[in-house]
Amino acid sequence: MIGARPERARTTGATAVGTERVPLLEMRGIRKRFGDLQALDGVDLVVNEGEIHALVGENGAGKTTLMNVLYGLYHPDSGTIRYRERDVRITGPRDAIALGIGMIHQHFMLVPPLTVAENVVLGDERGGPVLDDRAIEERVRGLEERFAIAVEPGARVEDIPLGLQQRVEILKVLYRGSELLIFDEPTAVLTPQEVDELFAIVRTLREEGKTLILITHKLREVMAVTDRITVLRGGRNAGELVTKQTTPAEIARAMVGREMKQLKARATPPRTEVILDVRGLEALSDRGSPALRGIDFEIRSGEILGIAGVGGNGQSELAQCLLGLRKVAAGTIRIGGIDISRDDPKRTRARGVAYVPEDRRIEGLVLAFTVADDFILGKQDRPPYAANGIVLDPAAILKAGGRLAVEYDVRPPNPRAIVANLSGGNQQKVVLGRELSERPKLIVVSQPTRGLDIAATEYVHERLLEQRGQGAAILLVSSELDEIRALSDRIAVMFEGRIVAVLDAASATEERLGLLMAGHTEAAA
Amino acid sequence: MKRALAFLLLATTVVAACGGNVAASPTPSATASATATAKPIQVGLVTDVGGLNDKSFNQAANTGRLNAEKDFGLKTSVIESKKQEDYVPNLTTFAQQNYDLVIAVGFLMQNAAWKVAKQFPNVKFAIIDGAPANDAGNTENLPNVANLFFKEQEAGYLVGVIAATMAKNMVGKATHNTVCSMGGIPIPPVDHYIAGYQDAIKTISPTTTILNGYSNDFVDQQKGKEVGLNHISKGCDILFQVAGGSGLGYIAAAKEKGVYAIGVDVDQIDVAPGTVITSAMKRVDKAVYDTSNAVKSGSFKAGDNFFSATNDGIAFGKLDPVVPADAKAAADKALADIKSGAIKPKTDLTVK
Amino acid sequence: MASEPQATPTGPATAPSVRQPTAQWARGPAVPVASVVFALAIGAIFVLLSGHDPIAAYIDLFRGAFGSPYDITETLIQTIPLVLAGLAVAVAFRTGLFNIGAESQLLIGAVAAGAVGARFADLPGFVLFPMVLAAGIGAGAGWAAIAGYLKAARGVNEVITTIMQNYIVVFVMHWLLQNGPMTAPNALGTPASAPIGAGAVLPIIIPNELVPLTRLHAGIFLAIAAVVVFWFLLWRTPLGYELRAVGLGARAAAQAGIDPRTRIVIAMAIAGGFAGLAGMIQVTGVFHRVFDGFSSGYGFDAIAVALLGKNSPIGIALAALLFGAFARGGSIMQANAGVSAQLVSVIEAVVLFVIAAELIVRVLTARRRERKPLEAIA
Amino acid sequence: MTIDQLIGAGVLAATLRLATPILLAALGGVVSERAGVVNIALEGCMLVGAFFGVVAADQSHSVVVALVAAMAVGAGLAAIHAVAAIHLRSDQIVSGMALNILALGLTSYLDYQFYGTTGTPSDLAGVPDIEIAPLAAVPFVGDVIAHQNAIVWAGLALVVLIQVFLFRTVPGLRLRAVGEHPRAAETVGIAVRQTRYWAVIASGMLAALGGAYLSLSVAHSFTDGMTGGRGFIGLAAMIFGRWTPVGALVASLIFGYGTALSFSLQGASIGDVRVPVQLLSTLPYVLTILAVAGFVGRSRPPAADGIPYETEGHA
Repeated sequence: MIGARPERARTTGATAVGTERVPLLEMRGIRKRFGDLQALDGVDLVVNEGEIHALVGENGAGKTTLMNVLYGLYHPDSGTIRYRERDVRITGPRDAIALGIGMIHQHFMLVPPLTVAENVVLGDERGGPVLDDRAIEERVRGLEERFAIAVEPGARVEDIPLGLQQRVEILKVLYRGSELLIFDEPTAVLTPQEVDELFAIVRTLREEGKTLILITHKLREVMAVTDRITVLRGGRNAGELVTKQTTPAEIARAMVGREMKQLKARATPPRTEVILDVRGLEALSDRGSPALRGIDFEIRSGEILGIAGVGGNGQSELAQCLLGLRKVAAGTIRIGGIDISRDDPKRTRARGVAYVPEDRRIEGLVLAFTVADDFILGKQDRPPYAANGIVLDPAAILKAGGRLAVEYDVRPPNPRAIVANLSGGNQQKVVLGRELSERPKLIVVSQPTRGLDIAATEYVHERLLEQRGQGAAILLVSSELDEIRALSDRIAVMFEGRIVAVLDAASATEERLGLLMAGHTEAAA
Repeated sequence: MKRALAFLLLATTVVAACGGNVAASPTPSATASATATAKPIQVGLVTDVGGLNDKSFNQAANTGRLNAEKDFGLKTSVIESKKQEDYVPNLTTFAQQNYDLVIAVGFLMQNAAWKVAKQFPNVKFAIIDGAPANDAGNTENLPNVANLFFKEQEAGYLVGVIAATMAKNMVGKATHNTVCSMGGIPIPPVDHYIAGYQDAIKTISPTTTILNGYSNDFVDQQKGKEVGLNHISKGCDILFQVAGGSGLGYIAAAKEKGVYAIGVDVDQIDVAPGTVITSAMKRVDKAVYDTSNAVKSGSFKAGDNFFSATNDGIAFGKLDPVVPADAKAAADKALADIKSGAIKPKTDLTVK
Repeated sequence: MASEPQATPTGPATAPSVRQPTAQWARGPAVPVASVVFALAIGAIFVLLSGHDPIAAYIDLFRGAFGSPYDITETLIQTIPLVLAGLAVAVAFRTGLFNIGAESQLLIGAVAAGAVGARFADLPGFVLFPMVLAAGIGAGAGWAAIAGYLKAARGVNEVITTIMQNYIVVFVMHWLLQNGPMTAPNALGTPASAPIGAGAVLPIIIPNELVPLTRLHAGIFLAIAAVVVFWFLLWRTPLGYELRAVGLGARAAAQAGIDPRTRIVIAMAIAGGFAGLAGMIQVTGVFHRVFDGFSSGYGFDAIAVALLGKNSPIGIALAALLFGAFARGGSIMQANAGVSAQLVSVIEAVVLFVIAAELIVRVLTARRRERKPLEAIA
Repeated sequence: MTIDQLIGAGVLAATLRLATPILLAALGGVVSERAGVVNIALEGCMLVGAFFGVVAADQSHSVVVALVAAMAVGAGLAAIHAVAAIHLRSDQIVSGMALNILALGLTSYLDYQFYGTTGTPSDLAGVPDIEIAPLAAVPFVGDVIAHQNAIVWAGLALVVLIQVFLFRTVPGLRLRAVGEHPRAAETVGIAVRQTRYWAVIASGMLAALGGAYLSLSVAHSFTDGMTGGRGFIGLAAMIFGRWTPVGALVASLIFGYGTALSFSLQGASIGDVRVPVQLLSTLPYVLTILAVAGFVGRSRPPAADGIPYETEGHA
C-alpha cells in the first residue's frame, strides 16, 4: 500500500506508548546565524519515539529555524543530529524524507493550481513518467481511508479551504511513510472544531506509531495533546517540561521570561451613536460566485464587533466592501448616515474609515518603502506631506515618520529604515501608526496579530482598545477566537456569506461559537 | 560563470578557426596626423543603415572600394552607419581626417552630404543614388560633390525584355504567360526598376499578365518568400525581386517551386543557379571604383554623373543556359537601343 | 520573500527589475568600473581574434567618443534620445510595467512633431515650437496610454500591446512617408516629410567658432530637464509616490485609495511622453523633417539603458552616455582600426551583461549568500 | 476582396508557415516560464539558431547535423541566461536583453566574416517538405497541409508533446510545481535549480529550432537580423496563450493568419479605395491586440515567474 516503512513504525510504535522511551531524535548544540542574527545558539532537542513533543516559544525564538535545520532546508553552522541512534547529515529535504522525517509547514507548501492528489504525490509520484491521475487519486484515497482523513483527491488546492489544505499537507507527509512528523503552528488557521479534528488525527497518528513534534505558542493546545515540552527563547533552550507535571503559567514564564499582562477590562460601555450601519449587503467573490448574501449589522461608537467564522465564509469580502475595494452588488453601507457603498477606497477613507488588512506584507505595506513612506501611504497628496497637493515635502514626511515611529514603538525608530527589513510586529506597528493616527471613525481590522509574538500581540490589542475608548467603531475579523472573545463587545458569526448569529461577548462560549461557525445555527441558538 | 566562459571561448574558437576564410579585412589606416605630403590617396566609404551585409548596394559599394584599393594602391576605410543621425558625423569623420574622397552610399544621405561637403570644400565627395540636397530638400550642386546616378529603369527594362520573351514563348518552366515582381517598399529607387521591367513586358508581350507586390521589408526573408509563393500560386513563373535581403526569400520561393527568378543590384546568378536566370545590375561597385580612380587621376567631375547603359553602369547579369538565344538577342538589342536613345524606359509603374 | 508566491496584479517580468533600485551604484564606483574593464577585456578577445590590435582599437573607441570637443558633442547627440527613451522605460518599470514600446512611442512623437512642424511651418517660433513640443509629447503619451488602458480595463498584458504597437507604427510610418499623406512633394527622392518650419528648429548651442561643425542642439537642455522632471515627478510629487507605490505593492496601494488602474494609464502616458519628446527632439534638433525608419532601435537600447541605470535618473543619464559613447566611438573604431561595427555590439552586450547582471558582485557573493528565514526577520 | 483571398487554401497554408517560427519561440517561452524563469532572450536564441544552422549545414552538408548544431548553440546561449538567472540570480530581463544584443552583434559579425563577400552557399542542405501523397489530391485540405515543411509538422507535434509533457507526466508536474511554488517543490525533494536549468536550456533549443526553420526551411540562407523580432512576438503569443502550448498555437495561428492576409489582400480594395500595402502589413499586429483585448483579457503567469529562487547551500 504505502511502502515498507510503516510496518516497522507500527512494530516499534506498539511499545512506544508506554512510559519508558528511547530517543528517536537527538539534536545537540545546534547553532545557526543569519547575517547579524544568531537565530539558534546551541539548541538541544530530544524527542522520544512515539510521543507528541511540543516545541514552544515566541515568534522569533527559533522554533521554525530549528525544524528547518532538521528538515534540511537550512544547514546548521555547528551541532549534531542523531536519528535512531545514528549520526546523520541532512543536506536537503530529500535526506530528511529518506530518513522518515516529514514536515507540515505553517505556510503550506502546496502548489495552488495542482490537485490535492498531485500535491500529495509531488516529488514521489511512482509508477513511471506518465502521470496517471486516476491511479494517484486512488492511492491518495487509500491513504485517506487508512488515517481517516477526508479530502477530495481530485479537487484543486486553490479551491479548498485552509483547514482542508492542512490535511493535504498531512497526507503528503504520511504518503512518504514518515515516522517523525513535524507540525509547524498547525492550528493558526483552524476553527475550534477543526482543531479538535486535527487533534483526533494527531492522536490517531500516535496510535499508528508515529512520533510528532508540534510547534506552537498556544498553551491550551500544548496542555491538551502533548506528552513533553521543549521551550525555546531567543534561540536558546529555556526549559524541558513534562506536560502532565506542568502548568500553562509555568510554560508561559519560560517562553517570555516574565509574567504576562492581563488585558485591561473594558472600562466603558459602547456609546449610543451608530457609526456603521450595513443593510442587505451583497457582493460577489473573485470567481463570480456570491460571497456575501445579505449582511445586516451596525457598530456603535466605542464598540468592537468581532467577526468569527471559518476562513472563506465572506469575512475578507466584507472587509473589502467596507473599504470600497470590492464592488457592492446590493445593499447599503452607511457611515454616520451617509451611504458609502459606491465609493472607492479613497473616498471611503475620506469618510473616516481605516483598515488594518489581513496580509500586511502584501496589502498593508509597500515593503520596499521606508518606514516614513509607508506611514503616508494614502495621505501622500495632503498637507503636511504634500504642500498644495502638488509637491511632496520630504522633510515633513521624515519628521512625521520619526514621530510616528516613536509613538508606535517601531524598532528601530528610524524613519529611513526599509520596511521589508523590519520584524512582523514592527511592520504591523507601521500599519497601525498609519491607520490609527488620524482618529478614524471606523476601523476595519483583519487578523491583526497573525504571526506576531506575544509582546507585539499585546501591543496591538492595547492600541485597538485605546481606539475603542476614544470612540472609534471597530470591526475585528480574526480566526483567533481567544482574541475575538477578549476584545469584542459583540460577536457576529459568519457562515456562507451570511451573519448567522450576533452574540454578546459574555454569552459567546467557545463551544457555541464553534458550532455556529460550522453552520449549526439551531444547535447553538 | 564557468559555463558562460566556456561558451564564449567556444564562440571565439569558431571565429579563430574560420578566420582563414576571411577574404579581405579592412586595412587599418593611418590616423589623422598624417599630413598631405606624399600620402597615398585616401578614400572613405560611409554606408547607410543597411550596413555592409545588405546583399545590395552597400555591399556592392564596398566591393568597389576594395577593388580600387587593390588596383590603385589607395588607402581606404569604411564606416557602417547604424542610425540615420550618424550620417553627418560619419562623413565628417573622414573629412576631418583629410580624406581625398568620401563616398556616401545611398539617397538617404543627400542632405547629410550637402551639409558636410559645404563645410569641407577641399574634400571631394560622392553620393551614390543622389545629389546634395539643402535643408529645404532642393538639390544644390556643390563643386566638390559628384552625384552618382543610376538609371534603374534601364536595368529593369533589360531583364524585362528577357522575361517577356521567355513568357511569350513559353520557354522552359515559364508556361503561364505571367510574370511578377516584388519590391521591398514602394519608394522611387525600387519602383524605377519595376517600372522599367513592366514597361518592357507591356511593350514586347502585351498579353502577358503582370503582378507586383511588396514585402514591406528589406530584411525579412520569410515575408519575401510568402509574397513569392502567393505570386507563384497565381501563375507567375518569372519573379523579379527588388527587395534586398527580403528578396532572397522571393528567390527562395521560386527555387522551391521550380520557377525562374531575376536578381537585382548585383549579379545574383550564384544565389540559386538554375533558378536565377539573370540579374538587373546596377554597378555601384563600378561607380565607386571609377570615382576613386578619377580622384587619383585628377579627372574628378562634380555634379551629375550618370551610370547607365551607356557607360556600362547598368547591365543585365550573367544568363542561365535556359535563357534562349532570341531572348538574349532581344536584350542585347534593347541595350543598344537604350544607349542610342531609341528606347527610354518608363519610371512610373504600369501595374501597381 | 522571493520564494513566497505573491499574486500581484503587476506583470510577471517586472518585479525583479525594480527591486533594490540603487543597490549597485550605492556601493560606489568600484564595481561598475571593474565591470567595464572586465567587459572590455572580454571584448578584447574578440578584437584580437578578428586580427586587430585591441589596445589601438580601444584608444580609437575612446578618442572617437571623447577625443575632441567635436567628438564629445557627437557623443552627446547620440546620448539625448537614449536618455529620454530610457526614462520612458524607467517610468513604466517604476510603476511595475514593462514598456517594450518606447520605440513606437518615440516614432509617433517624431511623426506628430514633424507633421505639425511642417504643416504650420510659417508660424513664428514662439508659437510653433510649443505646438511641435506638445504634438510630440502628446502623441507619444496618447499612443502609450492605449497600452495602459488595455491593461487597466481589459487586463491585456502591456508586453503584448507594446510589442505589437512597435510594428504598427513602423508600417504606418511607411504608409505616411512613402507616397502617403505626409510625403513631401520635394522629398529628396527619399521617404521623408517636408521640412519643419524654421521656428521649430532647435538651435545649435555651441558657436561654430568654438567647436567647428558641431551639431549639438538645444535638445540637450530638454533632455537634462527631462531627467530632472523624472526625478522630481517620482520622488517629489504625490503622483510619483503613487506610481512607485503601485509598482512596488499594487494591492497595498489599492487599499490605501491609490487606484492602480488609473495610475497604470497615467504611467504609460508619462512614459510615452518622454519617448515622444525624444522623437520630437530628433526631428527638431537633428533631421528637421521626418525620415521613414529613422530610429533603428532606440526603444530597445532604452530598455538596456533603463536597466543599466537601475531606473534612477543619474543612472539612466550615465548609462545613456555609455551607450552613446559606444555608438560614436564605435564608428571611429571602425574607420580607424577597421574593427567591425558588429563587434561594438558584442562588446556592448558584454558590458550590459557584466554590469547590469551584476556579474562580478554576484560571482563574488554567490557562496556567501544565505536566505534569511521568514521567522528570523518576522 | 474574395473568399479565396480571405480563407483560401493558399492563405491557410501560409498561415501555418508563418506561425511556425513564432510558435516554436512561444513554446520555448512556455517551458521556461512554466519553470519560473523569464527568457526574453528567445529572439537571440532564434538568431543564433538560424545562423549556426546555416554554418553547420554548409560545413557538414547534413540537415540533421545542422539542426543539432542550431539547437546546441541555442541551448548554449540559453545556458548563459540560465547561469545568470538561476545561479547568480541576476535580473532576468537584463540578462535576456544583453544576450539579444550579443546574438545580433555576433551573428552579423560572423556572417560578414564567413560569407560577407560570397553570400551563403546556394547548395545549402535544407530541411525538406513532407509530402503527404494520399492527401495531395484531396481538394483544399491537400493544398493546405500536403506539402508542409518537416519543421512545421515538428512544431505541431511539439505542441502536443509539450502539452502532454507539462500536464500529463511526472517531470512536467514537477516543472510546473517549480514555477508555481519552488519552495514547496524543494520541500518534497525536487531539485529546483536543476529543473529550471533544463527548462531554460530546452527553451533555447526550441527557439533555435524556430530560427533554423527560417534559415534552413524558408530562406535556405542567412541574412542579418532575419528573425525580425519573432522571438518577441513569440513571447506575446505565449502570454496570449496563457502559458500553455495549445494556447500558444492558437495565438501563433492568429498572428500567422494576419500576416498571410496582409499578403493575399495586397491590391484589394474596400469599395473604391485601395488599401495601402503598408497599412495591410499592420494586420497581424492589430489582430493580435484585438484578439487579446476581446477574448483573452487578464492572464495569470506562473506564480514564481521571473523571481529568482533563493535557498541555502546550493550556491
